[in-house]
Amino acid sequence: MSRQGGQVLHFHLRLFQCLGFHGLPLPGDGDPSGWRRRMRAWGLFLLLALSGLVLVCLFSDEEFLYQEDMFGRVNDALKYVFAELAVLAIYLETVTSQRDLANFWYLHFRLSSRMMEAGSLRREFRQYRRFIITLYGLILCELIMFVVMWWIQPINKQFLLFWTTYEPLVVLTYLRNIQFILHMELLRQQLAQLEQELRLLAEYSRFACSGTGRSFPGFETFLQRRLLQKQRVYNGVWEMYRSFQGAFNYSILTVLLSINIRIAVDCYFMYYTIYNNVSNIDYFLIIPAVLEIPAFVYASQSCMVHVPRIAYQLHNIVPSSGSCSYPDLSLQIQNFSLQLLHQPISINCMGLTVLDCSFLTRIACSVGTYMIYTIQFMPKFSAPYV
Amino acid sequence: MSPNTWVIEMPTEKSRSRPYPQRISPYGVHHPSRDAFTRTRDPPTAATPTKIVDHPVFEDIRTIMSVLKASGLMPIYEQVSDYEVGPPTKTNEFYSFFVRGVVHALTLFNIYSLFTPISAQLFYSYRETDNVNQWIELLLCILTYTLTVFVCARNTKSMLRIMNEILQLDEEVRRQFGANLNENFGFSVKFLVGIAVSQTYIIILKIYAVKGEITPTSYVLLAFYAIQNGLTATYIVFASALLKIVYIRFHFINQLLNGYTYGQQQKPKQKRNHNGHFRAALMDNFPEDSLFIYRMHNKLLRIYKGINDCCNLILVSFLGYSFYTVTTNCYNLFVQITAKGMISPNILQWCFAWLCMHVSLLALLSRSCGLTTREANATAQILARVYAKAKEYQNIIDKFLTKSIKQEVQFTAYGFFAIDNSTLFKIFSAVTTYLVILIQFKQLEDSKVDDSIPAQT
Amino acid sequence: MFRPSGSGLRQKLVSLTLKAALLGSWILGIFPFTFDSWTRKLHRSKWLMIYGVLVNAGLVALILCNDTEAESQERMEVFRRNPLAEQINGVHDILSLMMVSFMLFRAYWKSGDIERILNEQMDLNHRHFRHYPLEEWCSFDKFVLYKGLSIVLELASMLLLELGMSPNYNRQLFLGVTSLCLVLLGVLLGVSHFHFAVVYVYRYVWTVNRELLRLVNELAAGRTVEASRVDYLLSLYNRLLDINGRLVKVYDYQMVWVMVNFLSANIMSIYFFIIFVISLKKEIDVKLLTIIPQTLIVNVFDFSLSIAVCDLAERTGKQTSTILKLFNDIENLDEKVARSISDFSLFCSHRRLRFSHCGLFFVNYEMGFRMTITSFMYLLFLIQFDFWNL
Amino acid sequence: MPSSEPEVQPLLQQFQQLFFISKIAGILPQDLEKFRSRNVLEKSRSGMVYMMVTLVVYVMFYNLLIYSFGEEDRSLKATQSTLTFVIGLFLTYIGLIMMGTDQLTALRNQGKLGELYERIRLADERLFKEKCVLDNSCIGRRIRIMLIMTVLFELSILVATYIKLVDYTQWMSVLWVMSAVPTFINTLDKIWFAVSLYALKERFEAINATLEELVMTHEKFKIWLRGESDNTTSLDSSQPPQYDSNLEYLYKELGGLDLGSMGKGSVAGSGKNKVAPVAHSMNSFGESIETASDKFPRNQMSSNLVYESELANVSKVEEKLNNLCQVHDEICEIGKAMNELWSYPILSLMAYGFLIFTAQLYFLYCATQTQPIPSLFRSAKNPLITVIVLSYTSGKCVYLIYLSWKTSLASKRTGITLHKCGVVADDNLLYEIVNHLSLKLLNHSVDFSACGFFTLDMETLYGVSGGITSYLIILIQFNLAAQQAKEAIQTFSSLNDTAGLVGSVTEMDNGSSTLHDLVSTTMLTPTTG
Repeated sequence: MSRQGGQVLHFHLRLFQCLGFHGLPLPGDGDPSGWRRRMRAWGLFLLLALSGLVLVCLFSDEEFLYQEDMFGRVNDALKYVFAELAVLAIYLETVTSQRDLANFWYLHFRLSSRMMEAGSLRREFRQYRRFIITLYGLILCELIMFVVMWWIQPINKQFLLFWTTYEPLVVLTYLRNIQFILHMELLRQQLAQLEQELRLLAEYSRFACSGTGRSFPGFETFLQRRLLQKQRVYNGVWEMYRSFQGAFNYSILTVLLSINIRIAVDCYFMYYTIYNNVSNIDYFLIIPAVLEIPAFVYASQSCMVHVPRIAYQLHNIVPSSGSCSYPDLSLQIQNFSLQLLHQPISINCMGLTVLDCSFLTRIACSVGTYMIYTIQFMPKFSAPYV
Repeated sequence: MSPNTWVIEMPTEKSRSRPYPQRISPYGVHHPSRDAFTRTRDPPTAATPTKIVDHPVFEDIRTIMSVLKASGLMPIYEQVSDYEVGPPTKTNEFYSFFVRGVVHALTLFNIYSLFTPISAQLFYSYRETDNVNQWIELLLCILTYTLTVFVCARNTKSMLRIMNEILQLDEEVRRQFGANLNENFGFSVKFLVGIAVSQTYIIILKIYAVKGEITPTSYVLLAFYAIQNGLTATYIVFASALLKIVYIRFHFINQLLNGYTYGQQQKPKQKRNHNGHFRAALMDNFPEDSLFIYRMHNKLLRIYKGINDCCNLILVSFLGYSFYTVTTNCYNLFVQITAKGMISPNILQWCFAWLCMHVSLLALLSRSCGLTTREANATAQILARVYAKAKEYQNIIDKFLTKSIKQEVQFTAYGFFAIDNSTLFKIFSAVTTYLVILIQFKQLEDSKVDDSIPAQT
Repeated sequence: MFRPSGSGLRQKLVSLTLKAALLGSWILGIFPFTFDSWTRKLHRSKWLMIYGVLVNAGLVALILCNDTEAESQERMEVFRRNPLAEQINGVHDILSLMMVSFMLFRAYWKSGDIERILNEQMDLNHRHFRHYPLEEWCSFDKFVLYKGLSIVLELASMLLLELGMSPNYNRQLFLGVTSLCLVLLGVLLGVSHFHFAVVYVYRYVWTVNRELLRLVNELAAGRTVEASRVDYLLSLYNRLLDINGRLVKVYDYQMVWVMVNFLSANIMSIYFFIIFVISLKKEIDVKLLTIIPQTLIVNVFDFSLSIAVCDLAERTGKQTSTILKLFNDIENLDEKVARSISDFSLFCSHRRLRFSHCGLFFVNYEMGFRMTITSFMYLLFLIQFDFWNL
Repeated sequence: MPSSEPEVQPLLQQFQQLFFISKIAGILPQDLEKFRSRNVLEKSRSGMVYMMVTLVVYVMFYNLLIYSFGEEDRSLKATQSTLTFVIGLFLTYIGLIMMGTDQLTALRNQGKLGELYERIRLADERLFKEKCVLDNSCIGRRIRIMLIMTVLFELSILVATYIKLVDYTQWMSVLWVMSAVPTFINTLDKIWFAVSLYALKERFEAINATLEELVMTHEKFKIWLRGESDNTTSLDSSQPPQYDSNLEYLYKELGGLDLGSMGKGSVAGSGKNKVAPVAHSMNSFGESIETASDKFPRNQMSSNLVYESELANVSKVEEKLNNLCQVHDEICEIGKAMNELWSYPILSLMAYGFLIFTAQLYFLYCATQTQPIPSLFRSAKNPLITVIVLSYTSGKCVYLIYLSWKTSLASKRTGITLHKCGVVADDNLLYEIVNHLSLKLLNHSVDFSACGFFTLDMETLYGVSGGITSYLIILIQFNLAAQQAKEAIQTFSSLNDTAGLVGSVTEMDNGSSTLHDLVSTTMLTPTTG
C-alpha cells in the first residue's frame, strides 16, 4: 500500500484540489503551509474569475440570456444568480472552514487504520464503488445529454453563449455535490464497520453464553474492554460527522437550492416553451440535475440508517448467561446506548431540514406546488408577452 | 383488544390491601373551601361506603353533566358511594334509550326534508357555490351529532369505568394526603351559556332572513339544527372538562414530586406553596412517595388514554365540521366584504356568530389538551431534577427515567393528528389555504361571466 | 402455521381464508415456494417461478389483445368533454400495467429473502409462540377476515364495473374481463402476502406484550420472577423487529406502487363521476349511480385496511413501552429483573415497530390522513382545470 | 453565598447603555437609579407612568401619521383591486400591534425580569464555585454592535424613504419619522431577549468546556502514566508518519488542538467557546485573577497528580458532575422562564415578520407593475430600500430563531461531553454516575416556542419560507386575475383548451405530490418521521 487511504481516494482528492474544493495538502506532499496558502489563493482566484464571468453574463448587452421574451430572460437570470450564490458559498467555505475539513480527514485516517487495509486497486474500487459509480455515471449522463443536444438542436448564438457560460457553474455544483457524497460515503463505511464489529461481538457473546462452561473467567472484562473501544470509535465517528457538518453547511444548502431552483425553473420553462411552440429543447438538460438530488439524499440516508442498527446490535449482546449475569457488562451496554441516544447522526443542512428520503418527497412537492400555481395563470399571463 | 385493558386491576388491589400512612400534601393542609366531592364533611370519615345522596360525585361539573344526562349522551348513573358510581337503573336507562330514539327519528326526518322541497325556504342561496356549501355544512352537522350519540351510547360502560377510576384515584390521594383536588369549572357553565346564546341568536337571524311565511316544519328543523349544534358543542366542552380534571391530578403529583427537587432542597426561602415542615422530613420518605407517584402516573395515563379512546371519533368529526364551518364562514365574510354594493348585515352577523362559537370551542379544546399533555410529560422532567446521594434513590429515579425516554404521550384524534396548542395554528393555516382555493373558484366564475358577456355581444 | 387456532367458527373462517389465499397465489404462480411438511420449511422452486411468469405474461397478453373498454360511450363523452381526463386515464393504465409487471419481477427477485423470512416466522411460531394460548386474537382474526373480504369485494366490483359499463357483450369482452380480473387477483394476493405477514408480526408482538403483563401481575401479586424470562422476551422482541425490518425492505417498492395506484384510482373515479354528473349535466341513471360509488367504496375500504393493519402493529409496538412503565410501581424489585427491564426499555427507546416504505413515509393513520387531504386537494385542482376548460 | 458575592460580576453590568436607551424609549419601566447603583432591575411606579405616557403618545402619533398619509388610500380603494386594499389596511396596524404587545408585556413582567437576572447571577456563582469561569465582556460588545446596527438600519430606511419617496415640502411629512418608531422599539426589546439568550448559550458552553477540560487533562494524565512522551496513541500508530505530520502541523497552525482532545478542538473550532484565560478573567472580575492564574499554569504542564485527583477519584468527580448537571438544569429552567416572559412578543414578531416580508415583496411587484400601493408601504417603490427593509426584518426573526436553535444544541452537547468523561476514565462507579446523570440530561429540555404554537428552530424557518413563497405566488396570481378581469380577453376562449391540454400534462407529473405539499406547507409541519 503506497499511500495512506489508497490511490483511488488520493486521485479524487487531487481532482477536488484542482477544482479548489479541497483546501488541504494531501498525504505525501511536503510543505503543508505552502500548500494551504496556494490552495487558498487558487480558490479565491477561481471565485473571482467565476463571479466576474457571471456578472458579465448578467449585465452585458451580448445575448447571454434568452432573448425572445421576458420569461426566458428572467429564468436564465435566476439560474445565473443562484449558480453564482452556490459558487460563492462553495469557495468561501473551502477557504474558511479548513480546520473542520482537516479534523474530518485526520479522524478518518485515524479510524480507518482499524479497517481492512485496502491493498490492491480492485479492492479499493470495491470499497469506493458507490462513490465512483455516482461520480462517473453522472458525468457520463451530462456528457451524453450535451452530445444529444448539439446533435438535435439548431445552434444559435444565444444558445452557444448561454451554455458555454452556464455549464461550468453547473459542473462545479455537481462536483461539489459529489464531494459531499464522497464524505458521506466515508462516514457510512465507518458506521458499517462499527456495526459489523458489534454484530461479531454479539454473536460471540451469544455463543459464549449459550454453552455452559464456555465463558472463561475474564470474559466479562474482555467484553467490556471491547465495548469501551467501540464507544471510543463511535465517539470518533460522531466527531467526524460533526466536522463534516461544520465543513459543509452553507454549501450544502446553496448547492441543493441552486439545483432545485434550476429544476423548478426549467420545468416551468419547458411547459412554457411547449405551450408557445418555441423551438428549443434544452430543457432535456435538467435530467442530470434531477439525478443529482436523489444521489445526495440516498447517500445521506444510507449513512443515517446505521445508528439504529448499531443500537440493535448492541442490545443483541446478552449480558447474562443462564446462571451467572454480568452487571458491569450491562452497565457498559446501558452507557453505550445512552451515548447513542445522546449522539444521533442526522445529516441536515444547518438544521433547516433533515436530508433523508422524505426530503425528496418534500422537494418534489414544492416544485409541484409552484408549478401548479404558475401554470394556473399561465394562459392569461403569457398573452401580453408573446 | 389491546392487552393493557385488562392489566391495571393489579395496582388498585394492592393499594387497597396496604394503605399508606397519612402525609401532608404539597398543596398544604386542605382547607374545606376547596373540597372535592363532599362539601361539608372532613376527609377521614369521607371514605364511608354508605350512600349519601346529597353529596353528588363530580358536582363541580354538575351543570354540564346534567345537560348531557338529559340529552341522553351521558348515562344517568347511580352513586354507590362517595368514591364509586354504579350503572344506571332500568328506568333511567330506558329514558336514555328513548331520548336517543327520538333524536334518531328527528335526524331521519331532517335528512328527508333536506332532500325534499319542504325545507326549500330555509336554505335559499346567494350563488350556487354557497348553496352547496350550506348543504354540506348541514349534512356534516347532522353526521357529527349522530356520530356523537352513537359513540356515547356505545361507550357508556367505559365512561363509567373512567369515572370510577378517577374516583378511586381521588380516594387514594385523600387517604394519603388528605388533599381534595378540585378547581372551579366555571368555564364550563360560561361556555354552556355562550353556546345557548349564540345558537338562539343564529336561529333568530335565520328567521329574519327567511322571506315569507315560515311553515312549522321549518321551525322544527331550525330548532333541531340548533339543538344538534348545541349538544355537540356541549359534548366538546365536557371532554375538555374531563381533561381538565385529569390535568389537575397530574399537576398534583408533579407538585408532590417537585417537593423533592434540588431547588427545594437548596432554597431556604419559600417557593410555591410548600409549608415548612414538609421539607424538614425530606428525602427519607422519598421511596414510598415515588412508588405512589409512579402508580398514580400510570393510572392517570390509563385514564387519559381512556378518555382519548372514548371521544376519538367525536373529536375527529367535530374538528372536521368546525373546520368546514370556519372556512365557509370566512369565505362568506370575504365575499361580503369585497362585494361591490350588496353587503347584508344579516349574513355578516350570522358568519360572526358561527366564527365566534367555533373558534372559541377549538381554542378551548386545543388548550385543555395541550395543558394536560404537557403536564403528563412534565413528570419525567421534574423527576430529572431530583438529586439524591444514596444509590437506591438514584435507582428509583433511573427506573422511571429510563422508561420515559422518547415516550411522550399524545392526545390524538384517532391517530390522525395530535391535538395540542399547535393544532389551532395548523387548522387556521389550513383554513387560509382552502379559503384561497375557494376564492379562486369564485374568481373563475366571475371571469367566466366576464368572458361570456363579450362573447354574446 | 395456517392451522385453525381454535375451534370456533371464526377461527375456521380465518384458516379457510389463509388457505384460500395460499392456494390462489399458488395457482396464479406468485408464491413460488413448496412446503416441506417434514422439516416444516419452505423451499423455492424454479418450476413454479417459470410457471408463474408464463401465466402472468399470458394474462397480460390476453388483456392487451382484447381490450374492449375503449368503446363505452360514457367514457367517450367524458373524454370528449375534457382531454385531460383521457390523458390521466391513459397514464393510469400504463402505470397499473407497469405495476403488475414490477410486482411480479420484485416477487421473484426477492423470493430468496421472502423464503428466509417466512421460514423464520414459522420457526418462531413453532418454537416459541406455539405454547401460548391461542384464543383471544380477535383483532388478528378480524383483520385476516377483512383482508379476504376486501379481495373478494375488489374482484366483484371490478366485474361489475367492466360488465356494467360496457355496451355490448361478446366473447372478446369476457376474455378480457376474466384475464383482467385474474391479474387483479394476482396483484391483490401479492399485496395481501405482505399484510398477512404484518398481521402475524402483530400477533407475536401482542403475545410478547401479554407475557410482559403477566410478569407485571405476578410481581404485583408478590410472586418473584426470574430475569431470564424478561431477557427471553427481549430476544423475541429483537427478532420480531428484525423480521419486520427485512419484510418492509423486501416489500416497500411494491407497496408504494400499489398505494399510489389505488389512490389515483380513487381520485380518478370521483373525478369522472363529477365531470359526468355535474359539469356534463347528464341525467343520473341507476346503473351509473350504483357502479361508480361502489367501486369507490370498495377501493377506499381496501386502502384504509392496508393502512389500518400497519397502524395496528405500530400501536401494539408502542404499547410495549407503556407496559414496561408498569414495572415502575413495584417495590423491592430484584436487581437482575430491574436491569433487564431497563435494557428492554432502552431497546424500545432506540427501535420501535414502524413501517416506513423506502424512507419516504411512515404508514400509519397520520399518513393516511395526509393522503386523504392530499387527494382531496388533488380533486379540487382537477375540477379547477375542468372549469378552465369550460 | 455572600463569600462569592464580589467575585462574580452580574450579567446586567454589561447592559448599562442598553438599559439607558430602552429606559428613554420607554420599553422598560424599571428603576434607573437602582440599576445604576446596584445593577438590579426593580419595579418603579414612575417608570410605569412614563411608559404608559410614551405608549399613548406613540399610538396617537402613529394614528395621526396614518391619517395624514392616508387620504390617497381612500382615493385608492375605487381604482385598485379590493384584495390589495384589504391587505394594506390590515398590514398598516400590525406594527402598532407589535409595539403595543412589547410594551404591555414589559409592563406585565417588570418584576419577573429582575428575578430572572438574579437567577442567572446565582447560576454564575455556582459555576464559579465549580472553577468554570466565563466572561461577560463579549456580551457588552455584542450589545453595542447590535445597537449600532439597529440605528444604522433604521436611519438608512427612514432617511432614504424620506428623501426619495416623501415630499418634504409640507410640514406634515415630518410625521413620517413616527413610522420608524414601532420597529425600533421592537428591536430594542428583542435585543434584550437575544443577548440574554446568548448569555445562556455561553453558560452552557462553559459547562461543556469544563467537562472537556476534565477529559483532556485525564487523557494527558493517562499518557503521562504510560510514559509516552509523544502524543501518538495506540490507535493511529499504524499510519505512515508524513500524513500525521501534515495534520499535526495543521492542528498546530489551525488553532492548537492535540490528539487528546478531539472534541475540544472541534468545539474551539466553532469559535464560540470561552473558558476564561487570564486576560478575560482580569477584565471580568477583580479578585479572581489569582484563582484563575493559579488554575491556569496547571493546564500547561501536561501531567501531574492534580489531574489524577480530578477524574481518578470518583467521589470528587461525582460531586462536581452533580453540581454541573444541577447548574445545567437551572439554566434550562431560566431559559424556559425567559421564553415565558417573551412568548407573546416573539409570537407577534414572527407574525409581523411573515406578513411584512410577504407584503413588501407583493407591493414591490405591484410597484413594478405601476399599480398604486398603500402609502405606508411606499418604501416598496424603491428596490434598494426594499432590500434593506427585508434584510432588517428577516434579520431580526432569523437571528432569534438561529440563536435559540444554537442554544438548544449547546445544551444537548453537555450529555455528549459527560459521556466522554465516562469513557475516558472507565470505571464502573463512574459509569453508574454517568448513566444516572445522562438520563437526567436527556430529560432536560430547552425548546423555545412561541406560545406553544410552533417551536423556534430552523425547521420552522424552512416551513415559513415555503409558506411565504406559496402565499406570494398566490397573491401575485390574484393580482394578475384582477388585472385580467379589468381588460376584456377575447383570445381566452381560443387559448384555453390547449392550455388545459398541456397544463394537464405537466400537472399530471407532479399533481399528487403538489397537494401533499400544500398541506405540509400550510400546516407548518416538516414531516416528522
